Amino acid sequence: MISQRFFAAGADRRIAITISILIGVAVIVPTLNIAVAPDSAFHVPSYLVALVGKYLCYALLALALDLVWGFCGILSLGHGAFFALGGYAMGMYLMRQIGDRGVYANPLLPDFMVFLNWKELPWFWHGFDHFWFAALMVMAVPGLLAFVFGWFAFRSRVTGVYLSIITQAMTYALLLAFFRNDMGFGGNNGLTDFKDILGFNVQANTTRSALFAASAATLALGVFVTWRIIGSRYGKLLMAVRDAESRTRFLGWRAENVKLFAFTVSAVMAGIAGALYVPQVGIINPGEFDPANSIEVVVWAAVGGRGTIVGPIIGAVLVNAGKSWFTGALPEFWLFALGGLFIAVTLFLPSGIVGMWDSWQAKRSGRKAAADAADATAVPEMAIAPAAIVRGGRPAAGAAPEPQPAE
Amino acid sequence: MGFLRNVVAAGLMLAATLVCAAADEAELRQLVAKFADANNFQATEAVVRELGATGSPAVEGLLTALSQGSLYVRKADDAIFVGDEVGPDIKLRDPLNGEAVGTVAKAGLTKIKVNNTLRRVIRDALGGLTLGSNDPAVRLAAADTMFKNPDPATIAALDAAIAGEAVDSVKARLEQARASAVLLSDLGEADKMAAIDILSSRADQDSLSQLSRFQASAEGPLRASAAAAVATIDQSLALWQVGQNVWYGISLGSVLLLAAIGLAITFGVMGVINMAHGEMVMLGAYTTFVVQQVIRDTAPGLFDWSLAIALPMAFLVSGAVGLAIERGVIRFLYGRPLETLLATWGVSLILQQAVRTIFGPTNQEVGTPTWMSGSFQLGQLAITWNRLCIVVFCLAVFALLLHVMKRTPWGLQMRAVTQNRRMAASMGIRTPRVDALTFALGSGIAGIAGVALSQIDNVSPNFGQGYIIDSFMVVVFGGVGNLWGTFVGAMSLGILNKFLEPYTGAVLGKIMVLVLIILFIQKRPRGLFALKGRAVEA
Amino acid sequence: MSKANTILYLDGVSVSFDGFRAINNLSLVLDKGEMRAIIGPNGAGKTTMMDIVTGKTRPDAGEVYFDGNVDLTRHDEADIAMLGIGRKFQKPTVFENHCVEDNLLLSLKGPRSILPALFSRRSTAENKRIDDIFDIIRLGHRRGDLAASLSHGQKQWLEIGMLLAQDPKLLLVDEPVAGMTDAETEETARLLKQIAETHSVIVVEHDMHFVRELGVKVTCLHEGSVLSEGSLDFVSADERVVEVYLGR
Amino acid sequence: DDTIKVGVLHSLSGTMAISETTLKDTMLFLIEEQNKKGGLLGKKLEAVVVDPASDWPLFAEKARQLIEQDKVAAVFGCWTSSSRKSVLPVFEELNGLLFYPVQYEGEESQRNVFYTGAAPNQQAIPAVDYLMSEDGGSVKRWVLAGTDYVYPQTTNKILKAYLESKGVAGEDIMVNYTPFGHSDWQTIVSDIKKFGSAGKKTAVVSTINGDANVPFYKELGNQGVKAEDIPVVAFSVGEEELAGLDTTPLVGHLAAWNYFQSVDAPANAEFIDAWKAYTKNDKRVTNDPMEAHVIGFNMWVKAVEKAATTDPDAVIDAIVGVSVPNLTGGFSTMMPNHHITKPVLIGEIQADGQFETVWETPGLVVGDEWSDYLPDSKSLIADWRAPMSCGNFNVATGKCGGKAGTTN
Amino acid sequence: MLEVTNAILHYGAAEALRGVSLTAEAGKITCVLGRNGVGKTSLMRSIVGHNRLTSGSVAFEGKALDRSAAYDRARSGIAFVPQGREIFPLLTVKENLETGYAPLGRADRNVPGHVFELFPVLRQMLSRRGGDLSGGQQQQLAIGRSLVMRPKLLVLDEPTEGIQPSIIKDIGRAIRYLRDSTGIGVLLVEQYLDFCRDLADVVYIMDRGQIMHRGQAEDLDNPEVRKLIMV
Ligand SMILES: Nc1ncnc2c1ncn2[C@@H]1O[C@H](COP(=O)(O)OP(=O)(O)OP(=O)(O)O)[C@@H](O)[C@H]1O
Ligand SMILES: Nc1ncnc2c1ncn2[C@@H]1O[C@H](COP(=O)(O)OP(=O)(O)OP(=O)(O)O)[C@@H](O)[C@H]1O
Ligand SMILES: NC(N)=O
Ligand SMILES: [Mg+2]
Ligand SMILES: [Mg+2]
Repeated sequence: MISQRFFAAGADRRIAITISILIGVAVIVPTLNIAVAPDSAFHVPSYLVALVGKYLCYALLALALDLVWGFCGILSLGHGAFFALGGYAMGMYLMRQIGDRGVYANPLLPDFMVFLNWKELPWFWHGFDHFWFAALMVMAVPGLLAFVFGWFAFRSRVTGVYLSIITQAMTYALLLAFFRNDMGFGGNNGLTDFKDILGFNVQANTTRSALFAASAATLALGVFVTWRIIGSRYGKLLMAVRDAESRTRFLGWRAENVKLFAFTVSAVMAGIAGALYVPQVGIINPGEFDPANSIEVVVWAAVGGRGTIVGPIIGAVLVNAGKSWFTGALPEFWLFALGGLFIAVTLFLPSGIVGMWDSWQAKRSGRKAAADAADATAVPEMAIAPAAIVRGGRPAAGAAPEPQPAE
Repeated sequence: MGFLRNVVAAGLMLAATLVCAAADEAELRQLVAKFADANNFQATEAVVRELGATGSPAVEGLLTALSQGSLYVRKADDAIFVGDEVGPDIKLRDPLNGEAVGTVAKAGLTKIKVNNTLRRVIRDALGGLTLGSNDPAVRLAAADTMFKNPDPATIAALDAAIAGEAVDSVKARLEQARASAVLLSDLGEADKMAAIDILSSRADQDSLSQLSRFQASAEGPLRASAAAAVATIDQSLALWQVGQNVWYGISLGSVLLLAAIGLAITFGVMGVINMAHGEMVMLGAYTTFVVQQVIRDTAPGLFDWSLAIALPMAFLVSGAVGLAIERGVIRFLYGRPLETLLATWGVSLILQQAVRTIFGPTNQEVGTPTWMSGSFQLGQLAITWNRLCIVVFCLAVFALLLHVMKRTPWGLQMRAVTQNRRMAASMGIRTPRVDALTFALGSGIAGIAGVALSQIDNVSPNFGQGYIIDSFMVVVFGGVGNLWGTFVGAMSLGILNKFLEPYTGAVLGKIMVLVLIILFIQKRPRGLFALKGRAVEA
Repeated sequence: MSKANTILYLDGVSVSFDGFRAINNLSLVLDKGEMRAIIGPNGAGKTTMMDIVTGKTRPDAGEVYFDGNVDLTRHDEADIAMLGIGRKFQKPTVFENHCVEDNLLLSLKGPRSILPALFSRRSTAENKRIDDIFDIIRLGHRRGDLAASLSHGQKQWLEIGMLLAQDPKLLLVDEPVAGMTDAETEETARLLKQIAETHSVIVVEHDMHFVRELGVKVTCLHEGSVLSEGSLDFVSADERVVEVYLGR
Repeated sequence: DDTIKVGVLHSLSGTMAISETTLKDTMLFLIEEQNKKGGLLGKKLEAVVVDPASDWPLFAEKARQLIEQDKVAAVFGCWTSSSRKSVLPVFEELNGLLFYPVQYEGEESQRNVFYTGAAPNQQAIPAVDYLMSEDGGSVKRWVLAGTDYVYPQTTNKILKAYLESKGVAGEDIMVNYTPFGHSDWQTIVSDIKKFGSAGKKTAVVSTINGDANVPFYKELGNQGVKAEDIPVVAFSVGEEELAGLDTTPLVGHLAAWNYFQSVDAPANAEFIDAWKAYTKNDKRVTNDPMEAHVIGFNMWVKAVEKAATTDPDAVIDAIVGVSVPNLTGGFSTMMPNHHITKPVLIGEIQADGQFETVWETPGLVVGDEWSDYLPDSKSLIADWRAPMSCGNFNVATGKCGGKAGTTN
Repeated sequence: MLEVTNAILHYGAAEALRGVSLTAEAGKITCVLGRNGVGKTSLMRSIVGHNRLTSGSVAFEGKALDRSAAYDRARSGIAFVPQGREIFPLLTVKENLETGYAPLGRADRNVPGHVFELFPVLRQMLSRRGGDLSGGQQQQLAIGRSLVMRPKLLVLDEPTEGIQPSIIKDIGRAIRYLRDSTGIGVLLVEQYLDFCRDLADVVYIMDRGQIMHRGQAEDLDNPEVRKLIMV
């Protein structure tokens, strides 16, 4: 079984497989959607393309969160805000692309502004008619917010739940702010009714497929970047900060900078995820800032396996697929199913799906090693590792002592 | 409110029957009969005015009944009656002397419709009529009505009433009512000067607006003196405004504290990131609903006691659910606080949906006992009884909890267990029991908070969601694990909010509070009442 | 007193916690290249003194200078560590989720900014250094194990290893032999003496055999200030030291 | 096959479940009734219920699923404008049909959507007219209180323009916005009291949404703001919201809708009885959005029968001009702008939680999608009949607004 | 009074105890010695119930403890002073001591006088938070706390670590005093050889998860035995 080999693989191999799968999906799914006749068994309906494309964006968001939460112990309850900001930046570009095709046919102002009687484009909307500018903002706005926020918070040594709660306060404040019509982002209706992206109709199948491919490829890139970060000395440092922040300071490391870098990178990743998400779902509104959304992201990562690279991806896809399916199949009872799933995961898969798999593997190989060692007569010392350690990767979860809790 | 109204109405009835004989009854009956022909609001209004103009106390009862929508026309003969609904039937009384006349099916009657304009006209008419009532409270109410609707034509009547008034407080109000009428009259400057003095001594919003309106139209010394009075009142009101904001802040703070206090235990003390906390509050609110429902069905007389009955019930219900959650899920997660977030999030979804399935998605009506309805005046502060009760209740719960945590062995064991579960066990503390009971206590407290909060918010499956973020904010802002921190945190956030709100509006105010929390945490990274020193870093 | 040629210079340092004076007008001078043993009753302020030097605790009053002219009160922990002060904690604190080797790797002397950490690869010099340290701390057979799975004494050794990896100018060593066997204690003493040939060292210990083994000047703290100072024999002959510390 | 699927897209969980669940039940009820009558075009109707969970992007996903996967013939759903905005592109792209049953801010007309709730001119403006009239108390001073989002903001914008056109001074209008789910109304209610004590007759126009209403009314009651003194007229408070309240202190406060449960009409009595029987609950109330679904559903049925197919294009063509009885005793007609004609009723809250109609428009009011009180929409009209077939025709320029190229 | 038979303990796949058998008797001081990482702490923690044995058994006063939880073991009279102190950092010194009341009857709920005699510093610091104390003070608190429970068996894991010499002497005296006056059993893990030799009635030496030697305190002077604890 592929999945067998996949899960059993060492960290590096697993990453390679994940990236290949993502690239493969990026190529195959659009092909099956566009090039295969709709009545063929191999045809992938557009409905699925859009759906899975959305999941991939969520997966990137979950991966971004895991970079700070899983590897650096920063439980951000406000990552939805970075996602939403990236989404808004993209949404603003898409709004500007509507041009005079809006309902009021105003060439400059988006409909909601006309309709609220605005006379000119607010300053912060300038530049968004260029894709490159929007693309820059997709990364710069969340990145900058994360940088400023993190700069203050980490310097003041805000940690644990205190940090979690102020990130939540941040996204909540943004939620309220973006709800206001006066903010100039379309109030609670948000930005919608998009027409073109880079000159292509967003509703066209080909565009949708292209966006899907872009999402898959970006996720693959995200996996690669995260993997490189985690594998580097900085990655080890990141985990050291997670486990014993003050100790790293006494070794001369600036823990605040370590965290700030990860937090900013993560925010940028979340922003990109948001930017890819918006053209695929066709709307961005303040609901994305809802603190509950950010908590859900945490839940995805936890379900898949915190502190692993593949875990959050699996978690995001699984939980969201479950949600899509349950809300259709059991519209009145799906919350029981979803709630039950979360409880079951914590009880039976305490380190998430991937984490559990790892520790199960570790136990197995550990036992095998122990058995081998027992055969060898001269055991120098307690030479057997308590848990198989993946060199350069993360130690096996489960057997490993828990990282410092958020508080 | 309704209760109060009934009392007043009954009093009026009595007064009416006593003096009825004096009025020319036949004439009144003729007037009353006109209601039958009045088929629109204007016509009805005209009849009311005519009745009011008779000055006969005998019509008080029927006017009151009219404003309450219980005046009927019998279809058979166009006769007018006051009616009391009894199931599908209506018990009829004579409109003037209140004698029972019999019972008729609803279909046989037409209700005389009222609207707000009409209600106001009736109230004004009653105000004139009840000036001579035997009950000082009624006279007081009449004086207030006349004060709010000043009419120079009433000066004479007021003069007479003042002359005959024995109760000082009522007399003062009558004089104020007279003064307000004087300002609109064409009396001389001296009278008006005196009136300005009287009004400025009242120093409330109403006298302020009357004086400023007068000031706008007055000239010369009157204008100056009115302006001076306006300025004084403004000043005193500004002070009261501060007091009012403080009070609103305290009462909002109490709500926050009540919502957060259970979390201060489950999260603050035990370290469980309890996302199902809001649902524990919700269960308390639904328990209140069920208790009230049972009382309504079986013993309506006990309704005023419903909250007292609901409190222990809610504590038990939420506590039991909390116990079940702890035994079923949380106990497997100690030492892994982050996973409690995931599991309790799941629990929260399930509880919400369970309530939705059982009770339906819509709001449930939780009534307010009469003793908690309405408001009373403290100087220029209008203090509503339900808020006052919540403040007092919240302080009581807080004091009790503080006692349990700090002064009982159980409290000590709770804290020991959460700080080092393994070592606590080695000290002979039965950790599972302490865990279970602590979580149950936190949940139970959340439940009784739900009883209180059901009085001000809508009881729906989302009830708890509305409080969860604020609760975490309060606990964290105050400093996790510190009950006093939670207390001070809730109160200061409440007061801050209420001082910002008038300037920024509710939305910006809330945003600013959030931003201030973020900034504050930079200054004190471990909350308001941060624990310092090695003990924390260890 | 001149600060020149001192590696550490404390003068009139005081600090109190909630009104309790943990350090009281403490003055202490350590010359470059010197090794000093500090003893004193539990709660005398030894660890607090190290906290002050490493920037963990800010003194309420007094001067703290490093290397003659660097005012340590103006620097934070990371700065101070980069200046060349390393510390071993009383309670061993290691990165439990890292393997033993990575604990050392993160401690190795070198640049401490993000970008190099992101892109640097391990050099052969670094490998050699790590191997050397493993030889000293005798944990080579456990280099791949999680630090969390070490026993208490092994963690002590690992901390010493991390301190060595930092290669600081001044080493602050808090109770290095607590929980070690007598043989290991002697081993540690030898190691410290060897280090002291090229570094300045402050050692805090309650183990008098060990202190004697070191054979250096001893300072006895009591209630936050110096009670007695001199050779071990001198200090242990001091009645007050016997009274409050050594016991009869 | 032999069924026609009908999509029901209402939140059954999350914040909006409180309002939308009833609409889902209404749809199931209507479909069952229709099937009892023999279905449609000889086929049985089958409801496909999904739960978009008050999550706007999920609305779009579910809409897509309903149309593409389940191949429903029409969708009845959405409540908030955000959810509608979120699904609009989907309906446009996949050429589905959406019946939207809730009062909204207007400024929209889309080929695939039928707006069976009130536009601002079918609710807000008549309500203000009433309050300005002698019957309504000749109100001179206005508090426009709403939840801080698009529907209240737009409605208030329209109202403000309207009031000013009627000579109300700026200082006599107080606008106040609160966050969603606002529950501490002490300051605002006391501000309203203060604003109302200036001697001029004052009224509150409330566009406060959903959950926030109960605490608002509780505070009004407790602070003793009486309807005779300062009436509150609400656009989002119906029978369902009042069911969670003790209304005794609120008697006389007002709401403006196109339907009340208390309306004395045979069609209504029949509907209420059938509804109570269907839900097996004697206490279940009915409300305005339910009536909108009744009207919308019947219109769709009639249009499908007329077109003899459920094909969206055919139905879109057939439905304009279709008239069906509403529950207030008259007929509602689907207009070319995809809005319908409705009577406007003002009701006073009664002690039993019902409304008593105190005023109604003499005739039916046509939903005005583009407000006449906003400068940029003044000259727009919508007409989805051929040949114009345009949702935003500019009568000034004689051109079909921005969508000229994309309408099909 | 305490009997460990053939205890085997695994951490994951690693075997930390490989069939350890040991007895500790009332009125006697039993000392366990051994190099770093040989499993002393693991053994103690298995006895008090912090680790669950893979196999083998622990019996106290004739009753098997294998299935009972740590708190039941404590309630049956085993008090534990762990390596690393593990005081409750946010409780005051007084409260730390009072946690020992849990297994006691109402009448016994007081701090025995000898605790303060032994560790006078604790009396001065009653209202300070445990976590703020210095390392040695914490160690003293941990020992004092265990005495509050009036144990029948006192399990001490390197109790002298970080404690000033004079107090080490006091602790030695106190342990002896407790043994002689109340007849409790003491199970002591130590690295500090002199301390051990002075106190021990019985000595066990461990290596690599096994007991290598059982004997008397005097055995420690035997170079053969000494070699077992040398590097
Ligand atoms: N944050 C704090 N709050 C209160 N008291 C403190 C704090 N930190 C240290 N102290 C007190 O200061 C004194 C000095 O403590 P310190 O840890 O420096 O002692 P030490 O000399 O290292 O002792 P030991 O030999 O036991 O390690 C102790 O009495 C301790 O209780
Ligand atoms: N939590 C753990 N997980 C995995 N291995 C562990 C764990 N704790 C201890 N070990 C291993 O078990 C062995 C025995 O450890 P233990 O702590 O019992 O030693 P010790 O004799 O008490 O040593 P010391 O004198 O250093 O305290 C050691 O090799 C250690 O590495
Ligand atoms: N359309 C509304 N009420 O949001
Ligand atoms: Mg110390
Ligand atoms: Mg040990």
